[in-house]
Amino acid sequence: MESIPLEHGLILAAILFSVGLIGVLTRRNIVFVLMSLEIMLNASGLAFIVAASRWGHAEGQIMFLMILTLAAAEVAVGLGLIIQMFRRYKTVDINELSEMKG
Amino acid sequence: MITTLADLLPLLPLLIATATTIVAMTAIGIRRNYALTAGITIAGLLIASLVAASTMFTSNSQVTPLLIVDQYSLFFTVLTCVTAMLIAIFSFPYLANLDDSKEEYYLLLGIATIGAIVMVSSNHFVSTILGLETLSMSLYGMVAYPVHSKLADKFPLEASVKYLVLSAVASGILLFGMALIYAQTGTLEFSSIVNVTKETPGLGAGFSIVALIMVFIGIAFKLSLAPFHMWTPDVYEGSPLPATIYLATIGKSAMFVVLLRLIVTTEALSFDSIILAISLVAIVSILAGNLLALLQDSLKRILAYSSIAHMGYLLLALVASYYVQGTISVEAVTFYLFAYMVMSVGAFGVISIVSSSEKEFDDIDDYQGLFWRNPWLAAVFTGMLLSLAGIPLTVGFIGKFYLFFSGVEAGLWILLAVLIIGSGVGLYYYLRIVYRMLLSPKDGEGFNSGGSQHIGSHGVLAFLLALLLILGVYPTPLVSIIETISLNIL
Amino acid sequence: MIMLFYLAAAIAVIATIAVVLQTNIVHGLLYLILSLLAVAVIFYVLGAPFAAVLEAIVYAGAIMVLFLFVIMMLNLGQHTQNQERTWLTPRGWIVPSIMAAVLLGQLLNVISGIDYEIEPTQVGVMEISALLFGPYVLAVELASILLLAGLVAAYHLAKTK
Amino acid sequence: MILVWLISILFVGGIIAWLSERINPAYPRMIALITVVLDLLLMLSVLGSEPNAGGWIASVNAEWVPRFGISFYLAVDGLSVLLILLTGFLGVIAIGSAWDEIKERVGFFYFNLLWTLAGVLGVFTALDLFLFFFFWEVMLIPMYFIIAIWGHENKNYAAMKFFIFTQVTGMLMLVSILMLAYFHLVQIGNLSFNYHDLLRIEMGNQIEMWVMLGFFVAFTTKLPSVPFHSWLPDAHSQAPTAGSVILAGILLKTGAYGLIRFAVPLFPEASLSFAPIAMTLAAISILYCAKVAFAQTDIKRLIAYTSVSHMGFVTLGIYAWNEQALQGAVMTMLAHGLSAAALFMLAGGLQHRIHTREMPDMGGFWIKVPRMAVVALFFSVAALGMPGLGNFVGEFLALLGAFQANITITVISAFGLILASVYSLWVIQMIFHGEYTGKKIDDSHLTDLNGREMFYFGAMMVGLVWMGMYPQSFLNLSQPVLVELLNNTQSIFAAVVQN
Amino acid sequence: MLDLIWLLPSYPLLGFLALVLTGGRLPKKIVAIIGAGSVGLSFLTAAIIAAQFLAGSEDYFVKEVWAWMAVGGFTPGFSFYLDGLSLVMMLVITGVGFLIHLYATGYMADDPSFSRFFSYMNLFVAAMLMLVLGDNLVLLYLGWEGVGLCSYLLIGFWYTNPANGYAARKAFIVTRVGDTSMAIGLFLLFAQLGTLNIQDVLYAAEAEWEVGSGLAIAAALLLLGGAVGKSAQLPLQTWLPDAMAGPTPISALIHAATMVTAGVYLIARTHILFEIAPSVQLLVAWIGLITVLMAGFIALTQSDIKRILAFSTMSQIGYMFLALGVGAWSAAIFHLMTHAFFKALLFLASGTVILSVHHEQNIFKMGGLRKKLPVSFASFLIGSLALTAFPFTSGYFSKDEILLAALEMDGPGTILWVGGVLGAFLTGIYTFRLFFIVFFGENKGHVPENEVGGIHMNGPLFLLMILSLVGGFIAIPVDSVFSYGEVHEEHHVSTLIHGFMIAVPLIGIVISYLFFYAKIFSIEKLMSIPISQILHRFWFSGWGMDWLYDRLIVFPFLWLSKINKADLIDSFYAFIVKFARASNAMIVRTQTGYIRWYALSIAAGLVVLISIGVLL
Repeated sequence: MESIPLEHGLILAAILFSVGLIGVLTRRNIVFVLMSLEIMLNASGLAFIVAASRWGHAEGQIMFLMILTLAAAEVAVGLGLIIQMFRRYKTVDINELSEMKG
Repeated sequence: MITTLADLLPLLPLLIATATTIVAMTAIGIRRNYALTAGITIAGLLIASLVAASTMFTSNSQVTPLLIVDQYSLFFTVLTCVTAMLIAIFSFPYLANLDDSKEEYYLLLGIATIGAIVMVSSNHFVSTILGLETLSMSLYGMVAYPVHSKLADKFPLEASVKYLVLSAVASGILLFGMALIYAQTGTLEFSSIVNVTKETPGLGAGFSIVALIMVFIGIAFKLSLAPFHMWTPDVYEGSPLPATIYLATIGKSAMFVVLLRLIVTTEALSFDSIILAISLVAIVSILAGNLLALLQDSLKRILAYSSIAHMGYLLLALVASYYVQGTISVEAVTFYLFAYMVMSVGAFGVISIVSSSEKEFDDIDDYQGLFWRNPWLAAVFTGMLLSLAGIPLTVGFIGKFYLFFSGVEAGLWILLAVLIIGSGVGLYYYLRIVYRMLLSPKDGEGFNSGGSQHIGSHGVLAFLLALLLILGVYPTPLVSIIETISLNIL
Repeated sequence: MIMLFYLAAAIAVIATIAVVLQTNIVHGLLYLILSLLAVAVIFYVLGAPFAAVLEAIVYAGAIMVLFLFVIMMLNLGQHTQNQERTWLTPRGWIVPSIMAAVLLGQLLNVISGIDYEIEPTQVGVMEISALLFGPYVLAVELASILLLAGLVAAYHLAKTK
Repeated sequence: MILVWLISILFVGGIIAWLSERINPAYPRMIALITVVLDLLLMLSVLGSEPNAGGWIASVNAEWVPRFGISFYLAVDGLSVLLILLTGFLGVIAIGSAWDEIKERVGFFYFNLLWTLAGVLGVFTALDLFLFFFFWEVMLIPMYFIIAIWGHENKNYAAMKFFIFTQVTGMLMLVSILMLAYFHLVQIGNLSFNYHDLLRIEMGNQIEMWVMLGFFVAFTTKLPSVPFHSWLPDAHSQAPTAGSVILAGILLKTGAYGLIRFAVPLFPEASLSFAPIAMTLAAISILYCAKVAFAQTDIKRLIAYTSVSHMGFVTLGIYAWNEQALQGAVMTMLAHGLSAAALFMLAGGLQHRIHTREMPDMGGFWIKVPRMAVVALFFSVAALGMPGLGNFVGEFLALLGAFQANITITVISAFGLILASVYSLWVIQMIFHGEYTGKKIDDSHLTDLNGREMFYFGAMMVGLVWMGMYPQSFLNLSQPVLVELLNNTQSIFAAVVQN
Repeated sequence: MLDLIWLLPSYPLLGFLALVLTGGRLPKKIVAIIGAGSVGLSFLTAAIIAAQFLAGSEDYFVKEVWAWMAVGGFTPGFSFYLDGLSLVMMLVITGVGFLIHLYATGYMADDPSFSRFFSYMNLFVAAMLMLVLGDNLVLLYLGWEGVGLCSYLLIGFWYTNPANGYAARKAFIVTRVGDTSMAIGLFLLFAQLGTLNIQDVLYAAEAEWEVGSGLAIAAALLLLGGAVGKSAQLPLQTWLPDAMAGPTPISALIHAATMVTAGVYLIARTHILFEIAPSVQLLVAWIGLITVLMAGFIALTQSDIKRILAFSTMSQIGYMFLALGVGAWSAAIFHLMTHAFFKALLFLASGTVILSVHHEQNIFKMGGLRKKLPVSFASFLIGSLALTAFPFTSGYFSKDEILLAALEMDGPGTILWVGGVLGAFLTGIYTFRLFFIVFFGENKGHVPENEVGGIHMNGPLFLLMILSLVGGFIAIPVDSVFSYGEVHEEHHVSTLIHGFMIAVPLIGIVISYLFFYAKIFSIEKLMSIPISQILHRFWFSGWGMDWLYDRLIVFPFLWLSKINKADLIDSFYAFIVKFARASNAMIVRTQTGYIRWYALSIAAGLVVLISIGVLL
């Protein structure tokens, strides 16, 4: 099996992370924001797997597992909130949630 | 590694907290009873804290790679459990009239406490993340808890969404940073990032620095350090008060313990640029927090902004830990966190006691003339505010003293100067509240904090005030405890 | 094998960018699933088949389906596309993109400095299970607590009163 | 042990006074009076004891926070005793001045009053620097309450300014104290905040200067001295009379006491090289504030600025650092304590009667309130440094000593004597001289001083005349202390001069 | 008996205390008895003490009553020092003082603040006695300030008129300028010589300082500053004319007989210092001379009866300074004494006039009062003659001695003499201008019904008349005080010069007669010349000194006070507050409430921190 440069794996993770960040920063649709967050978390998971493959460890994968868990929980709670939000505001525009400020 | 029963003994407080939650959940499943659920939670947390306190000076063990149960973590376990218990007591009257199912709140509170206990005992990335997310997850729920209530504003929902989204961003950054550290060191345990083992070549100092900074930012968000602080006032304002207290006290202290362990163990401060970054964050936090609070009218927001500044103060001691010999700066952090818990719970507690899920008395105007309408509450509130401002006779002063001392020993003159400026600005808005309470009362609606429901809450306030004053005048007992436990960190 | 890595990487990046740029939410979701699957392939290439499988099943499968459920429930179909277009003004992209570019630049700067080759070794279910039920047993328990918290919170929040 | 009693009596008395309001609103003032008089008697009993070898008349020392080497160490020598007595005396006077004036929330008022006094006593007796700082801050809070609750129209601003000024500079002092303790740790090997221990600390010149500045700024803010004085006019003009009395009579003295006791002895070398600057600041305070005082129309603001001006003589005397100058500073502290307190009481009395402090609205009051006029004249004249009264002794000695240290600055400061006469007489002119019209004020309550007031003013007059005619009875108490301080620094000065 | 010297100031002090403590509740008769009686008792005591002292052989006598303070080497006591000089002063003060008190019991009889008046007067006498009897400069300073205070109180006695208050403050503050100079002088003396006991200072100065040394000059100059302030000499003379705002007995006691001569006393007391500093001594002479002439010219133009007398006082004290300056110490003291007699007489008489014409002080609204006011007329005649040094009146002897001493001085003596004679000429003119306008010619305003007075007012006048006439024959026992360096040889000047000196004032009187009585020369014609108008205006305004000081000192000070009422330094702190508020306003705007904005701040923080971490 040929070797893959470690940096390429990490660079891929960094790119995905950055793209996810752009998504969070630009999208007004809260569902998209949530999806972008998933991208970021996934990128972190990817980074762990890459790092784990550097060491040949299983621990990195366990960490990925945990990330998976928390992503699931977060999505569950997040979607629950989105449902409530849609009920109240009849929109998924995240800018609506700006009543508290100053 | 085989986990034996003996290994579980040090985990007793954690187990009790978990058991409490499960018992409460089961009880809810059988029959919904608000008082019973609350009672179970409070009792469970009390037992957990008692057990933790009793084992505090005997336990010192690493339980699996994930958790370290030493005196330091047990101290914070006690602190966390007690605080959670006090918050549960405050929550009881607050939620009593909520027109929705109220019992799950205590489940969330219990689970959050489990997360916090895990965090304070964590010296491993996995447990850190799990503890942190458990805590956060419950807090999303607690923050948005009254979301169904017709009386409640839309604020809880907004607060919760804000917290969730931003917190997830921060988690992402934190995790990415951890991954980079893992790539560098090859272990998920907290370990020195400076002396990476010889056999496997390191990935360079720059790599370590970026990794550490990303982790720091993830943590800084939870500590609401500037410029990652902006969620704080909105989330505090929108949350029901007990959740705010939870967020402001346990949420902060548990995170700070992690940060402390992480920074000390990874020897992150041996990089100059990390020191610079942390110092910069500290300076910006102190100034921004205090300036933001300056003319604020909402008490929750004032306390939120001030918490930004307080976390900035704490960073000073953290930075100092690199320069000083001995444990003084760790002690400073510990004592200040303790003091901060006492006064924050107290200050928010006063607001909480007069508020309920139907109506929160959050505006500074509501407290005009409190000194004459309700001297007791006003006295407690004044004590807490003065303590936050660091005035003698209060525990906050001793905390400030610790901070100053570690700053002086480390020679952090710029940070000290900023600390002084920040405290000076801080005086203004704390005294502004005090002054309002001293004015003659306005006509109009007052709030009711009497009634049998509130007895517990008043008891808590009395306890906190006593703690505030006694430790402010004679801090020696606590000082010696902290002196002992701080040895565990280094 | 190595080609597979770069191919999957390219797909992942393109699909992810497509998610962010997409105005149709369902399309976006599908792109996201594509991206996740591509990442799963990378996992496999990097010698983490277990993670790859989980990525495909749990992430792309379960979680994304959850998204789809909600999208359907809120009826965010075709008609919101126009709204999306008005929301996504070109100006809104500038600052975040610059920011992300700088961040990426810094990360690349640091990461590309290293010169280290990965020799992917297969770390399979056995090793992971041994760890999970050995030293990391507490992590599993805690993860369950985490999920419990998510469960309670989501239950309480999402229910209709 | 007597020192602990001295302070705790006031603390306890304060609490009792507060609680007693529930029974009868007339009780608090009586309880307060009894407490302070009791305390005064205790203080007098201290006078009877013989000083020990170190010159300390009474002391108590107990461990407090061993982690930091902090102890609960109180001790008094002649200097402290003088200031303690001043505190007790003015405490009684302050209660007297509040007797009729404070009608609202009486219990809490006397509680704050007594606690302020307790804090001040603590400051004057503490010999552990942490304890000193502790009391230093403790006295601020009740004072803040006094201004903020019972103050006048702009009380919020004034109270806030007072608090922030003193608190922020106090933190600078805290940093300096900690520096000292840290140096003790480095040099001796353990932490200590004990005054005697810290006297032995050697620091580099550069550092010593900075550490000294921390103390200096804190003390000169309290004193106050230009440029940290601007809280004082606001605090004074807004405070109730008793607050002004305590503020001007005692609180300002804590700053001067700190300079004598701590700032100079702890940092002799830095103080020596800093003395010209300090004295220049003193001279500026004297002249500048005298000039600003003259421009004021609010009588309390005016008196406040004159206080700054007079306290300039104290700074001048302290940094001249010879026996005459120091004695002058001490005497000025005592005499100004009485005269400024009396003037504030008069101003307060006037405000109580006619509800204004604006002097242009007054005029010709001599005819209406001759006794008050005479009393005002007496204290104005005392303030302008009339020989035969206490202020003269203080200012003359301070200048006499300062002249030996720095001729130019002393000569410039001496012009303060001229400006003092300008504003003092202007006050008399504005209020008591001129034609009485009574047009701009409601004079229905403009009554002359009553017997109780005359008693207080009489006591203060006697005090000032005593100080002016036979100051020796006060000088004798402070003399050994000051000589000791001088001797301790002499050798260091000599070494510096040789280099 | 000498031991009881402390009783001297004690009587008036007790009187003061008694009057103050009773607060005006006593009947006027008792007040008068206490007020005048205490000073009378003092005089009696002084007389007995004087007799004893003169009978004894001691040159001086010291009595310490108690130690005032002892700080380091600084040990002034409450101790009294009696020698020839203080003896003369003490007798003049108590004697003339008593007469004036007596007069005042009548003059002030209708005043509602009778008691207050006498309390101040008594305090003044006590302070003045302290001044002259103090054996150290600090005690002297106590008296010095005390008399200044009483002067202030008495000038502003009628406080309802703000102008009086202004005059009083002006008097106090201007003299305080001098006092401050003197205080600095004391500091200098103590710093250099280690003592402030007058005799010790003099001995030490003589022993340690060389003649003409810088320190001596500085010390003498500083003391001179005090002296010119108190004695209304150039350049601190401006307060004296305004001080006439007080009741007339005050003008007689304080601003003619006693307090204003304190400067002369001070210089005479410390004469050795001035001898060590010859340049300063010469300066004293010049100051005296210039004041003599300036005040003389001013007096020519004034119309207020008391102001004329005030300027003449200034001018006469100028003579005393001249005497001090040329080293004629005893002549100065001699003139001090005779001046006390005749100037007190003139002031008291003017008081009677003023009271009789219902508080009119403008001489041009009087006239022809000779018949109506015989006692005043007589008093004025005698007083004026003494003032102009009419032969064999008291003023003649003293002024004669001064001018002769000046003439005999080396160097600038002749110029000083010429100036002094010119001054005498002016004295003749302005004194009799006043005399003729008031008592002769037609009445132009107020016609008095009858002369005010009784035995307690006229008695003192008669006594003073006698003293003014024969006072010149009193020999003052100051030789032993000034034994050092005093010019003691007999005067030997030619009769021609002597005659000229006698004649000059007489010529002045004649000119005055021609202008104001016989009206042979017309004052109107003289005034129609432009140059004389300008001169008149200039002199009338006191050589524009008030104008000058207003613009140089008073107005700038007021202006500075006004613009800085709000305290410039405070605006710095106000700026901080403003800055904090502005920062708050700015930073609060970052809390927009938008999640994406918040996320952006996190991203920005991330970018910035990482950049810092990587780049540094």
